[in-house]
Amino acid sequence: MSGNVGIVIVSHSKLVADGTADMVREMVGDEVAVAACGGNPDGGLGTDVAAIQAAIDSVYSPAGVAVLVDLGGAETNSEMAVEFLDEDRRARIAVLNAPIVEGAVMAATEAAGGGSLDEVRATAEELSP
Amino acid sequence: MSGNVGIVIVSHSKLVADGTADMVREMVGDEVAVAACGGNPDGGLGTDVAAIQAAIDSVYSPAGVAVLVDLGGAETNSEMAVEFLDEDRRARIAVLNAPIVEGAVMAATEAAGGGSLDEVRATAEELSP
Amino acid sequence: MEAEMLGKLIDQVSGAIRDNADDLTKLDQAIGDGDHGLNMKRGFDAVTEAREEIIGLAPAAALQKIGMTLVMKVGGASGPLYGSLFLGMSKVMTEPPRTAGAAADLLGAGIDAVMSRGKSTTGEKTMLDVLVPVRQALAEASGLETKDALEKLRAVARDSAEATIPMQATKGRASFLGERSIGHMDPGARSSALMVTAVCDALEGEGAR
Amino acid sequence: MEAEMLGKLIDQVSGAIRDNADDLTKLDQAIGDGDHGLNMKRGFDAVTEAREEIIGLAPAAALQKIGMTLVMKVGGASGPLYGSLFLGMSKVMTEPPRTAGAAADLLGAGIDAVMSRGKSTTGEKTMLDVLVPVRQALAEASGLETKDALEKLRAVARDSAEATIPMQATKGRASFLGERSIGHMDPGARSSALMVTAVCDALEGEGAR
Ligand SMILES: Nc1ncnc2c1ncn2[C@@H]1O[C@H](COP(=O)(O)OP(=O)(O)O)[C@@H](O)[C@H]1O
Ligand SMILES: Nc1ncnc2c1ncn2[C@@H]1O[C@H](COP(=O)(O)OP(=O)(O)O)[C@@H](O)[C@H]1O
Ligand SMILES: [Mg+2]
Ligand SMILES: [Mg+2]
Ligand SMILES: [Mg+2]
Ligand SMILES: [Mg+2]
Repeated sequence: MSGNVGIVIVSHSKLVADGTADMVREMVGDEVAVAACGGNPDGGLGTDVAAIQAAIDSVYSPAGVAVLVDLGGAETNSEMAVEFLDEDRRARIAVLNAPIVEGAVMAATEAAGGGSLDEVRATAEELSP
Repeated sequence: MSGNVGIVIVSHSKLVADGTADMVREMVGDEVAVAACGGNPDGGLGTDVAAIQAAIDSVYSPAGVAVLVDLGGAETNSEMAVEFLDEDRRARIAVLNAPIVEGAVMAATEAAGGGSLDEVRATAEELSP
Repeated sequence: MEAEMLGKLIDQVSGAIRDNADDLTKLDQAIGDGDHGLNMKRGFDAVTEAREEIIGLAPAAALQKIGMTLVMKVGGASGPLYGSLFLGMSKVMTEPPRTAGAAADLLGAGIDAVMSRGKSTTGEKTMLDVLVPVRQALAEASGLETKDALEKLRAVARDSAEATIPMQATKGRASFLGERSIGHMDPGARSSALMVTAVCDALEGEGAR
Repeated sequence: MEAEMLGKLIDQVSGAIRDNADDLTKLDQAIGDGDHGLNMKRGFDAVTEAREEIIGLAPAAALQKIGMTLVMKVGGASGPLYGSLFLGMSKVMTEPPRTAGAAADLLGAGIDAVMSRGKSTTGEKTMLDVLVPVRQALAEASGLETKDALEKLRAVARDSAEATIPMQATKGRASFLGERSIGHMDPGARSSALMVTAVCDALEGEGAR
């Protein structure tokens, strides 16, 4: 499991993030480390940079981490969180341009097969134009 | 509100469906009727044709209904549900080929602006390749 | 007599699904989300619950009730697909088929419904890779003794399910795995083989053709 | 003296955001998700909470602390963007700017950080459509009396925010509305104008240039 790319799901909604993680786990079991976070620092709709950082750290391995986001703010906050990581980790994190739910399932499936971070990214990003 | 296209969100996960509906409502308030359903008839991950039918009925208006789905089974079950509707309603329901979360927000935004079902569909489907 | 046969078919198929649910789930864990056994059991438990009602119905209505029950209860992609199989058969059913050829035509109508619901065909590593060869074998069985025909159908069902192992999935969740779907039996192909075998077992010794 | 000025700036800006949070939220309801007021208030309430710590810091560290607080607390796209504005300024800040030109350079460093964080530029109906003209006005203010310069900056901020009304949004949530984003002031442009005005109000009569 620690040999596989990890998955972080960052939604504006905690429900969406948690439910997407459930769907991912149903598909890949514990072959892939998955962390979900959603909601602003007050728990309302939005995202939380500190929570994103913690989620990335919780699934980090040298294989890398693919971060799935929903809308603008989730992407910007995730990119910000990545910049706060140590430099050697930063290059091993990819914020994907892919739909959050469908992309997370595809990314995790590819990761479960031992795909590299680039392969995971490419597979998920095929879902976006 | 009843003049606008309605939105139905059909996910394998009840959490994803409900959270997506929250995100949609934050964006369009009550200008667009939104219904969410997720989970199989036992409440596990999956979809439920009867629940999908009920969700479509609950937001139906002659302006039509856009149905957002996540993965295969959600699409097939939604198409099945549409076929069980009265013939005159059937032509006014579109199961969209768009990512569920991002597509729902875009579709609802277009619907809130008074877009037709075809316009709502086109806007959301731009998010898929 | 007809009702009795129908009851026997329901019991045999439902029993086969129930007895093999764990196996179906394991197959789906390998190349899917691991719910196919649960889904099929949910569906056929509901069919079993409606058994008395179903066996009182005319053949077309019975097939329709079974199809609708699967559609409504399964909860996965296999629900509308197997549901469509029965609904498609119900649409052309007038009386129970008395020849292998008539049975092939009946199954063919169901298969057409699956294909149009699933936007799918053979070679995609799905239930169709069992259902279509079984229909073909039925169409070619008219010259055989009942016992031999049933034996043949069971063998075709089993072999066709096995033949999905080297296939790469291009429909359903298993397609997400790309090449990694190769090397595993498709769960829906397996459940189709189980159902075909169960039907053959029920017909065995009934003199049905 | 420096700490006192910094405290005054924090109070003035936070107060302006707090007093106008409902207005910002209303603007965001029209072309976004209606949280900009809440987001900004959450951010500046946290800055206010850290006020005593911040005013004890050297200028660069103070800007960094404000930026990080906004990044961590705002929760919307405006968080990392306004956060980057302050972090970008903090990176070039050695001592508080004593001329309009120095202030323009400082703000320019912040704007560069916003642009690279947001992958955005002017004309896209965002905060940048206020920040960039304000920087320009600062750069051109070196000949003016302080009072006149501040008056000018407030007018540019207000007018630039107004000028976002006829724009079509191509960044952020408002871009989802396409042409329907036309006819409304951008909430981030409005919050930028509020902040610029609040800074001018704090500097008024302080003899700062
Ligand atoms: N488009 C399709 N056409 C035909 N059969 C399909 C299709 N999609 C999936 N299947 C069949 O359904 C099976 C999976 O069923 P199940 O696990 O119950 O549903 P889900 O994939 O929604 O979890 C597959 O093994 C395959 O045989
Ligand atoms: N890419 C971007 N570049 C610059 N400013 C942006 C960008 N995206 C959004 N904004 C600004 O952020 C404001 C919205 O902030 P806010 O409502 O707090 O966040 P969110 O859109 O995540 O709800 C917009 O009005 C706009 O001024
Ligand atoms: Mg399954
Ligand atoms: Mg499933
Ligand atoms: Mg907003
Ligand atoms: Mg927001």
